[in-house]
Amino acid sequence: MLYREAGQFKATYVEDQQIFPIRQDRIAFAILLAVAFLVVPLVGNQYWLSAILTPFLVASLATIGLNILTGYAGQLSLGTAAFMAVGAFMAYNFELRMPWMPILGSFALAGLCAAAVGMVFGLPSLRIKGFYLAVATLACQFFVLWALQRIGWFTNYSTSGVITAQKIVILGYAVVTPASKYLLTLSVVAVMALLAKNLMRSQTGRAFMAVRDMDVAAEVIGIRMMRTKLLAFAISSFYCGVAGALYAFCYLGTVEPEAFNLDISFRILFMVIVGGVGSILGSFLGAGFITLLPIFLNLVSGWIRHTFGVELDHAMLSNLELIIFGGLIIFFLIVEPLGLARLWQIGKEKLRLWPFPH
Amino acid sequence: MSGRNIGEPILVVEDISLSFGGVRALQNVSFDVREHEIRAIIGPNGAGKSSMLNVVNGVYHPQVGTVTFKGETRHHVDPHHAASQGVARTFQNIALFRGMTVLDNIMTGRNLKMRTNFLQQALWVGAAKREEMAHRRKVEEVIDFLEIQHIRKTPVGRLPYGLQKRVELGRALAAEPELFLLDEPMAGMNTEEKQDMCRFILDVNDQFGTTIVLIEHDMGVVMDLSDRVVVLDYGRKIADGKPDEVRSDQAVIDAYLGVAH
Amino acid sequence: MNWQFFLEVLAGGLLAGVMYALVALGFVLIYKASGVFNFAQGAMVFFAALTFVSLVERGMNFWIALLATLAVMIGLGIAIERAVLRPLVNQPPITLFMATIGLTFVLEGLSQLIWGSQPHGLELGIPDEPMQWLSESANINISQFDLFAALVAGILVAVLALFFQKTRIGRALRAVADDHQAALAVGIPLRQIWAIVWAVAGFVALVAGLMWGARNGVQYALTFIALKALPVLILGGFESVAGAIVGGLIIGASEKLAEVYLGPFVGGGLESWFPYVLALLFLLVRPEGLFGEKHIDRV
Amino acid sequence: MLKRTRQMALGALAGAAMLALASGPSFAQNEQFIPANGYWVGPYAPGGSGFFGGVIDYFQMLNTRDGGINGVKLTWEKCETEYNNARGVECYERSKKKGPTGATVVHPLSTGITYSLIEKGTADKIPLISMGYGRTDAADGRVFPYVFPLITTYWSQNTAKIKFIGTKEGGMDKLKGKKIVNIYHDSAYGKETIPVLDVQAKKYGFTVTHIAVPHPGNEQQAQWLQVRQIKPDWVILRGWGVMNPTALKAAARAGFPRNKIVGVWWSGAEEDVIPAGDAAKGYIAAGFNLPGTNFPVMQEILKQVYKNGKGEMEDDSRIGSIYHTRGVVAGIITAEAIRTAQGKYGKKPITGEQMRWGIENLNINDARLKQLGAVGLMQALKVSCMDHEGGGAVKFLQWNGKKWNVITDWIASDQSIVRPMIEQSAAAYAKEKGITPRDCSKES
Repeated sequence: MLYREAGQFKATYVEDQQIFPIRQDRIAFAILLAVAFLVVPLVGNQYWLSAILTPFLVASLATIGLNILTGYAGQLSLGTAAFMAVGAFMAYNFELRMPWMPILGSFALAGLCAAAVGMVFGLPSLRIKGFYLAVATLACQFFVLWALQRIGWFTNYSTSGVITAQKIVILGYAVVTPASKYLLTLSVVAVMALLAKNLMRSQTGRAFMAVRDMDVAAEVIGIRMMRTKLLAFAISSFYCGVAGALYAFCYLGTVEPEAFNLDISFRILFMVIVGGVGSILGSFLGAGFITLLPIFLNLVSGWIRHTFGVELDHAMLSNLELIIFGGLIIFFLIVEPLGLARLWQIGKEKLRLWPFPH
Repeated sequence: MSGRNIGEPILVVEDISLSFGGVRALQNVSFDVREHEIRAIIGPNGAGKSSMLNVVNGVYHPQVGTVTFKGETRHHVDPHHAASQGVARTFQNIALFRGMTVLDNIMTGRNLKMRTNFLQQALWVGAAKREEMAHRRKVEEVIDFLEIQHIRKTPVGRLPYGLQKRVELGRALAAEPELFLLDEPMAGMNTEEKQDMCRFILDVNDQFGTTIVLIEHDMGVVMDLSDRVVVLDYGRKIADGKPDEVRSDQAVIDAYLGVAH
Repeated sequence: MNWQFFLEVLAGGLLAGVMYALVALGFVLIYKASGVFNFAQGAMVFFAALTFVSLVERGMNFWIALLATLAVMIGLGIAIERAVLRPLVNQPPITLFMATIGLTFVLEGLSQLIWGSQPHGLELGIPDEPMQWLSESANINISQFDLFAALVAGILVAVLALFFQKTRIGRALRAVADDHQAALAVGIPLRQIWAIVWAVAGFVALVAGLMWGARNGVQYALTFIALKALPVLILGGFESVAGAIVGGLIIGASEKLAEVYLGPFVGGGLESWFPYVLALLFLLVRPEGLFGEKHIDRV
Repeated sequence: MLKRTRQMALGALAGAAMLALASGPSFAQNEQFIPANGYWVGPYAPGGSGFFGGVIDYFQMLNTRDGGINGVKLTWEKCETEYNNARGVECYERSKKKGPTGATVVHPLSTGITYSLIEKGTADKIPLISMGYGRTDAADGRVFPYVFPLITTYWSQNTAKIKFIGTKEGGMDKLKGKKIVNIYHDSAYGKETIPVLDVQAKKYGFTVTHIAVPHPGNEQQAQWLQVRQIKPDWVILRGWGVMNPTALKAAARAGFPRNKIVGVWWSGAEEDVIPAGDAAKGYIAAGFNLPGTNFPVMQEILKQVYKNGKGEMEDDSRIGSIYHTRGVVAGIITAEAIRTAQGKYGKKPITGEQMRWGIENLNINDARLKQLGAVGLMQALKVSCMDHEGGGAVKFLQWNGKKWNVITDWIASDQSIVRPMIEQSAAAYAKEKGITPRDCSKES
């Protein structure tokens, strides 16, 4: 009964075009943010902060990036991890070669480098569509990793191609504990998610969706195809690049190019699809689902073992986990092709009517 | 007819020939459209009517011929350029952005009038927000005009056909075009919907003085609405003139009755 | 320049291309008939080869094991149609594509769950060694096995061509490939057709699995050979059997030539991306692929 | 109908999640917890399942026969990393607080995961043992107090390999003018030995050509055609997973003799040669552990563990395989280090920090090897603050189509080459990370 919008009238277009037009949503979101920023760092243990929440946030950011490109602008890409790799290695190089550079500056510049790479590999999208484009983006995936391995400058001539992220210092404060790394990641992700949301609800976002839904019509109403597609690649890659930098600096610490292999690209794509194509909220839901599912399955099998005392064969369990993971993805695609974001929306609509469903 | 004051030719197409592979879609077609007039293009299926519109706003590029719009002559028109010059368009098989709401669809019609860049839009403050709201106001006028207030926030994919046609009209109108190309705006509509659509077209022409080029199959509608008519058959122009002149033209009658060439 | 060596690289590349084409064929079949970009093809190859080799190792006769595996692959095709494709009919292609990635996980888990994750050797009785007379007379090394693989690929394409041209099911398949709606309208049972196509793709996967398994052993990494087939697909077109073969030959030959002649200048290892970039550049010139039809956007 | 299924499925998921998160396994107080973070699925599953199979079999044997180590029972828990860095970090974080004293020591069993854990382990005071993989310069214990690339590093084995080739050629001076090709997996792991090979090439006057094989390495026609053109005297194989059998097959196709190919130990297990069939006959690989079930310790495992049906290896033929005995060696080292630490800190569960001391002061001499029943299975090992490697020698094995035959005695590494490189590299790392190296003379 609490979830009602009755009596909330929009007097201006500004009010009508808020991200959360319903007051209860605004309150809930404010509480969520407060919990994420204030409560979680205090109560969260190290495992949750550094092994679950931080990677989840990083994945969310990359998912937003891919969602901008694939979900909003309709360009299917399998090269996400390559853009993340560019971000990670360039952030390392900016810190290495310009030690005076504030870390956020390095992240932003690294994102810009990723954006530049994204635009180069986005050029074919002007001619190629659909799966042809998707496979073509694999060229980017493999080429970038190869270049990072081959060109010594990127790894500061480390023989093995491994880089170790520098220590993060912000305004004299060293970000070393899991809680502080989590907070840094959360701040970056929250701000960038907000910017993405704004962008997607204004002209740029509409142009992306127009190109996605019907490119000829978009051109006829004056949307420039090349500019729009390249901008989509650039913005998307920027997000992925920053996500990659966070992955290296706030999560793994030490990375080799192989850490950004095709597997990651697919995982991010999964997050987009499962979360909801063309939805910023869905990006978070999808990232949460795909990040947590294997861990969760793993925990369940551990729990079964300890509760029932049955010694299940680990290899069998691991394989079952794979099967269930794949099966659940198919299951979700079947029951809700529009993803978790759509489920969430349906749930809210139900709640609005509750307890009188008809 | 109040403010309507038919003026000089605003659009002149000259000697257009277009073919796909070996198929000739248009052959040496020429005609003009005067400012503020409603010009109809008619002809049997496959006569090249839609291709003609596609040439005018640059979706297709003819092998031969030129398009002159507002005094500027071009052989190769590109769609973006046409749009920025004030050409708007609806499509035979609705070309709306199905994943977007009615409001967003119509807002895209204003894209050429928006000046803020994507960075300002991402920040959603100052100029970007003011601009968005100003255009929203304009779009609401279009929505009011077309009487589709109730479906503002509905994704267009869920709307019935007739309403989708209306939304597409709205998207084109939002661009405040000088030349409006309508490709079978009434196809598949019932009588009532057709009447509404006729009214909208006349109102647009009347209130905003927009020049209109219209493809339509319903001869009644064509005769009622249009000032002059071009008739195409097998990619050639076979007649051009006032509705009643065209109606009595022997070549037109033959074409419609399917007399062999 | 050493022409003998060049010829050897070229021949080796072309024959490697045949091996890629074998995998690409499975993709093409499914894409042609159902418009699904089946990412699970690599996993199907692995599943087929592992099932076969495990049956043989458990003492089953070679030919009976072959038939049994074929039966399993047909069953798999039908099961996939039931459980995955049918509920997803009319969904956008990307959804189906994602479903096949999910399927990849299921198949990988299932194969290892049933047969374990140990690698196996596979002997088809064709020595994978250079032919003596050619080595001695022209100093060119070409493996008998490669020629055998080329022969198998040739037979496979011929059988598929016959199947498509001469059988009733095959003709129905072609009709479906041309136009799903029209095929439905003339009473072709789409669901059965899809099940059959997936079963045929399973058969192709088995052949590819045997060839690749005999070459590198039957192990999990067989699933990775899908990545070798993808550039072949974009070069040859997703819908063309001939494209898969010709694309395979071009990709195989050019990547070997590039690795051998360009590799030393850039530190090597460019095989990982070279075929993709090559296919990409090609697509920029001809977006519809080698044998694809040009589509005109109608508005 | 569909909706209900959906709701039920979601409800079930949520419920199960609650249960799983609420209840963790409980541990008794007198236990020593060692995480088994490895891989049992995927392309590298033979390595992961074999290695941890050996570790766990040895622990199980100690528990059954001796009731653990000095009365402290050994416990473990498997966590699937899928050989994936992110999953490996997650497993590490999940396992590090388990047991009465947390994770005692971690075997990451992946060079990539080792790299990701170096700083975390150091911060958490949990030692890492990267036995035969990982970061070579971590052998400098002054800079890497918590990292132990035990027994032998990639660089050490590489010098031993050149020595082996030297003896085969009839003396190190005969290496002059010889041609060696280094075929490597194009990854951090594969590239690790390039600099040391270059140094040796200069020292001994042979030429070395490095040829990269892109991941995963299931197609090597081009690489072996290059080999054929270079016509080297020897080929060094630095492969992993499917790259190994593919290399052997491709060598056969290029007509390169297999008995002139020398592989690293990650190219030298049964799983690496069996898929190649006859093409693998004569191939030589380095090993720091030997296969077989005749060692007394293996017999003990068979008697105490497998007789009771508690063995880890489901397939009997894998008992005593290379990966399995490598795991047993890792088990021995881990257990001996715990024993060493107990000698200083008391016969109770020790912490990671104490374990670090235990590993650093580990001394498994020949006498102890005999007591352990592991003579011939592994080499004697003495670790110190300066030297976190400890052994450095390898034996060479040749595949005869059925089994690995030992063809040399332990061949020691050439520390005169390796050590300065290690120290230089470690110093660079220390400088980059702002680490002040420990003074080993002050360690006790």
